[in-house]
Amino acid sequence: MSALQRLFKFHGGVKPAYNKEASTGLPIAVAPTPTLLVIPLHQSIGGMPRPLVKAGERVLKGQRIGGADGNASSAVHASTSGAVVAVEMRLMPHTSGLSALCVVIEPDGRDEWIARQPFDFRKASPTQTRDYLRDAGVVGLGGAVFPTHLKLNPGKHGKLDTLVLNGAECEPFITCDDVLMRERAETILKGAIIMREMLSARQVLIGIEDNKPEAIAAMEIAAQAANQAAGDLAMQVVSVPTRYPAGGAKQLIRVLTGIEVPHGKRSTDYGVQCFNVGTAYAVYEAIALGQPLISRIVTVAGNVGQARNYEALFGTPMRDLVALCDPLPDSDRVIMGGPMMGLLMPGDEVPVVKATNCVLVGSRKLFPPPPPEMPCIRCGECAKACPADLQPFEMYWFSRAKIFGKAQEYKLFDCIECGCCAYVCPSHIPLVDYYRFAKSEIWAREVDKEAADIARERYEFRLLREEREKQEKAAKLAAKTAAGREKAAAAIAEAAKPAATPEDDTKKALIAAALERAKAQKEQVHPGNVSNLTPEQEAEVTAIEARRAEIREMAKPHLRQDD
Amino acid sequence: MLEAILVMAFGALVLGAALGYAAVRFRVEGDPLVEKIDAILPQTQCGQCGFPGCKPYAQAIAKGEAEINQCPPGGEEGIHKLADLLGREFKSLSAEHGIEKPKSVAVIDEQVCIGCTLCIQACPVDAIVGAAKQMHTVVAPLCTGCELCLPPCPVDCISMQSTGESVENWKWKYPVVKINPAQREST
Amino acid sequence: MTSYLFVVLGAVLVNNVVFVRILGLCPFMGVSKKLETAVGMGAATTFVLTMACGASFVIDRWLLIPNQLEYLRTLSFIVTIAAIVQLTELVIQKTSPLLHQVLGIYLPLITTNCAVLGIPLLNVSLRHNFLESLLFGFGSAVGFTLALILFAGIRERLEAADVPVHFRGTAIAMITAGLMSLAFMGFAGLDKYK
Amino acid sequence: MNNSPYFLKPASVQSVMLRVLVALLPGIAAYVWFFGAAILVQIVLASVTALAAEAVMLRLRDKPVMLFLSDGSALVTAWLIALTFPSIAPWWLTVLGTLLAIVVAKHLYGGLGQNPFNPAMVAFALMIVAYPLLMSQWPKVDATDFAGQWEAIFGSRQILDAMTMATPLDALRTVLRDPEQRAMIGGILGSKATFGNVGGRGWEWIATGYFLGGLYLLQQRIITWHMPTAFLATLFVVSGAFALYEPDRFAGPGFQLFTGGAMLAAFFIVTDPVSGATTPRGKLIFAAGVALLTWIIRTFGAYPDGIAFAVLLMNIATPLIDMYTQPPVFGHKDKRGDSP
Repeated sequence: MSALQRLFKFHGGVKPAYNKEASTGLPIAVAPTPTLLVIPLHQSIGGMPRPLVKAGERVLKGQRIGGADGNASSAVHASTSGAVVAVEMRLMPHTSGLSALCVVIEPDGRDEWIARQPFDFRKASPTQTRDYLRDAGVVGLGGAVFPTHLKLNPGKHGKLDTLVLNGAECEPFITCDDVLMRERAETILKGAIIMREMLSARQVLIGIEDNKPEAIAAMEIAAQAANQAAGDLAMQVVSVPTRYPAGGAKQLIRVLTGIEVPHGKRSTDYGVQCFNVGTAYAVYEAIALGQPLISRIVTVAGNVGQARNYEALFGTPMRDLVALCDPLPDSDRVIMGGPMMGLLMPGDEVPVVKATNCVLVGSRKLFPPPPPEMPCIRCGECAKACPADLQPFEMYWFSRAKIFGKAQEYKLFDCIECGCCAYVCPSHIPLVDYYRFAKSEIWAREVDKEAADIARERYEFRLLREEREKQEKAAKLAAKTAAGREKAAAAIAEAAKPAATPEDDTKKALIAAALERAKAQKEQVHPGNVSNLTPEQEAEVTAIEARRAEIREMAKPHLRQDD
Repeated sequence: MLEAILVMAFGALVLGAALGYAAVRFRVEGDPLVEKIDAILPQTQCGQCGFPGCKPYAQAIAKGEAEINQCPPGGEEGIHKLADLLGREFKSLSAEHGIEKPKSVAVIDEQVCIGCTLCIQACPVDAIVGAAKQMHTVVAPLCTGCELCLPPCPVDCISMQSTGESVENWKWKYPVVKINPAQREST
Repeated sequence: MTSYLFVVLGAVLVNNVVFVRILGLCPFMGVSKKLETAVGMGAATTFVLTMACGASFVIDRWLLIPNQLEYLRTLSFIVTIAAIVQLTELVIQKTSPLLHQVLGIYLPLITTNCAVLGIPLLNVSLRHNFLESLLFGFGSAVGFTLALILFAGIRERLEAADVPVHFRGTAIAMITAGLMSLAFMGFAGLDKYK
Repeated sequence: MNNSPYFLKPASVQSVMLRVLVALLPGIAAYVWFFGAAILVQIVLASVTALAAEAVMLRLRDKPVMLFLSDGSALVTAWLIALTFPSIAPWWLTVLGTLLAIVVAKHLYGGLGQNPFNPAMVAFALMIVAYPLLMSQWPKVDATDFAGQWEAIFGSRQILDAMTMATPLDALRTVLRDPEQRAMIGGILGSKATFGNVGGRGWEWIATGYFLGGLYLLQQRIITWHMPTAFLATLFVVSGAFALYEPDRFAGPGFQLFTGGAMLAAFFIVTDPVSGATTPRGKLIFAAGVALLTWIIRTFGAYPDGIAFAVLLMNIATPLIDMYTQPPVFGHKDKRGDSP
């Protein structure tokens, strides 16, 4: 089946030591529930979900604890039943070492599910299905955690040619997709069938690197069964050459279909969409079983005695997973992800999240500190290795000098940060660090620019308003003086002519009424938000008012001085 | 001699006529450059440059009446951009106009505020809300950090607080070249 | 025909106005920080210089020489060039205000650009005919533009180089210009090949 | 602690530079065989000067001296200078050239990787412009008397006439410049005493040595095929075409490729990644440009070998070549890519 498929090549790539065997020897194990789960609310690309629970509440397994903030966001769920201890800032699994809002749950050990209801997506509209997946918290599990419901949209043509399932998993050490495919191939394909229907895709290509023969075999058997059941040949397992980063979505699409999806463009516009095999699995669980995404397979590897894949609940501290694998005594760091793109964790207490495909334990021996950075000699090794056909040394040249415009001209934002360039660099330059730096600086500038545009608009509006107010004031003043003159004239006329005409009377009455109204209005000005106050608040308000009066007294001499 | 004068006079006449015609024919209205300069300025409207806002400063630069290094909020980078746009030499920030500070927003101590509205009048971008004798508050996302509200406040209840780092706005740092002593010795 | 080609090529490469004749250095150093401005300045100079060569030839041959007024040559050339520069400035201001702003002071400076005065004077001393004068002016201006663009390319890259503090900016630009001049010396002798 | 990637391919600038030096050895061996050991003296002179200048400059610029000194780049520059200068040039000429190369052409621009001009070629061009006579006193082939050569380098220059002779390129140029002798060019080129079989006796073997070293560099993937191929092919085609057109006036491709510094240039000089073009198409254009200019200057110009000037001229154009030959980025390769 796979022999029929014509394969394409992507430029560049590297072949680092794969180190995958260590963690594929044992089947997937279920990691024990920890004593405390710390579940960050922001686990996917897009808006930060709103917390839906408060400290002290009891939650059930699978209960939504974070609601999606708008459509470009994804919900978060309790991984087990228990009591919410706190909703507070906790250290995030992020290189910055910063904290963000997390729901801390103390499991009660009963692991009690919410009522699970399969979702009949065939009866629901596509939008309803997508909303359901959003609220089930299904996101891409390859590491980028892009909300899946946003990608399950066939786009403007209403149908797709190819649905790509990504089982290439090219990063060294990581085997979570490999073992998932070996052990749960059938379920993955059931998820793929749902995705295929939602996307009206003609065929499903399952790309697997040829260093995973067991996974290929398992997936082929399952694909044959699925094809037989459906009576077509839509599912094809394709073995792709092992070369990092063959598992990059764009690179895999290129290898399987020859299509290059440019940066910033939707792949559906090119008739193709790509999902990780783990995501297909999660889609099946959400739709067919009614289980939101609360756990994932995590590879624990690196400087450990027994590397293995665990099915871990989100919120489990990485430290607990590492402890299951006999970490060697010289371990000095925890990395989330693989050695090429993984993020250095600020500590081992950070929780497993949806993006955690691997917990990699490092040591000075395993990942020695890089030799000192030497000057770039423009040898072009990085350009040869770049899978995005970039000129990394030019991007580095200008990023280093902080000439960001030029770096962007060399298509900095097409860089996928795969690390190939830094891996091959004979000068040991941390190239990717320079790109990350340049990218975040450019983003920050864009944010600043937007803020500046808003500020300019508001400033110009204020000038306009001041101008208008000045004019209005002038007009009012003119009207007032005119009215005053009239009044004076009227008074003179009155004095001269005691018998007032009825017209004058009405006029006078009108003016009096207006004055009365104005007076009443003036008296009516009082604080707007003081109704419905609790007694304590009222007391506070009086206290503040008293203090203000005091300050006003104190301020008076200063004000006078200022005058 | 007379010939020489005649020739030169003739030449001057012809050329003068041509130039005069061209001056009428190719007259330019407005100045698109101001917009370009204004787009670089940070729009804090703080007036530290000595002009009553970013636009007037932009106009002054375009006319050549102001230096490009008078904008502290724009910082060194802003000066570089202006120098690039105008083809002028880079100058470091002029000290008399202020120093570059980290971005901050004004925060009103609501316990102390007496509701005098003076800050509201001072704010160039209407980022302070409140009414007379009401507590005022700063709409933080709109605040440009211009500090113009600080001096008018009679009770000094406004302070500038730097906007902290969060996971959303965290930036990757510039890679630092570290050469530790061990490596220095071993090579 | 070949001799006209030699006039142009000689003016562009062998006797490059900047690198070999060392003329027009002020705009060469001043307007070569960015590629776009270099192209703009080159185009403006090419126009001015070609026009100036044509006009000065006409003035010299039909106004000055018949009246034995050769001693007014420099003066009348300067006046002509000034007028052409003014004209160019007005046109650029209308058609490309940004280029006008960027060229800034250098545009009027074309007037006093020694290249622009030097080339018409060289035309006279080399006894070029009208077509040769035009081609010589054009070739020199193309050589000037070439120098400006090449120099701008290097300077854009140098901007990001870790040049020692004392040599940043104009200092390293002068050294670079010197080395470029050295490279152009390789063309020496080409125009004398028979 | 560093960020990803956490492990690197074992490669270093030092090993690249060392392999370049190794690749120069066959050429140097042939040099010694035919022209005596003077070249070794020059290599030592240039190396010592280069290392000293590099160390001083690194110290002045406050960089880690030992670390950067050990990258080997100064040695490569020094060896190239020694190999392009006449082997019996006075010692101060080599020292001065090397100093200028390291200090002016390299460190004033920020050191390794930042120099827009090839330092060795800057040295050669500066010296040949300043001391044209000294720079064209080449040793006689097979005159390998080391004592005499030592004397020429460090002592009096009296005995020089006996030991020097014009290089094949020089001889050719003298002939070409004289319209009367030009008719006899075929015969002159055929004289085996001066011109050997292909590119000049001795010279052709040195060129072969460089060629072998170049193949080693290709095999080691230190250089790509683009530059040498484009350089040699262009030189071959241009000289071949003119030699066919007027064989009495223009030397053929065999001579052009195997004489002077052509082979050294093809594999070691134009391939300098720092000052040369870096994109695949840019490399082709760059090397072809150097070859074309070399041929023009050799044939019509005032200097015997035009390689240094040709390289510098193309160095000037390098930023623009690179800018306009950027390979298309992933997803931007065709019209469809940009507008689906």
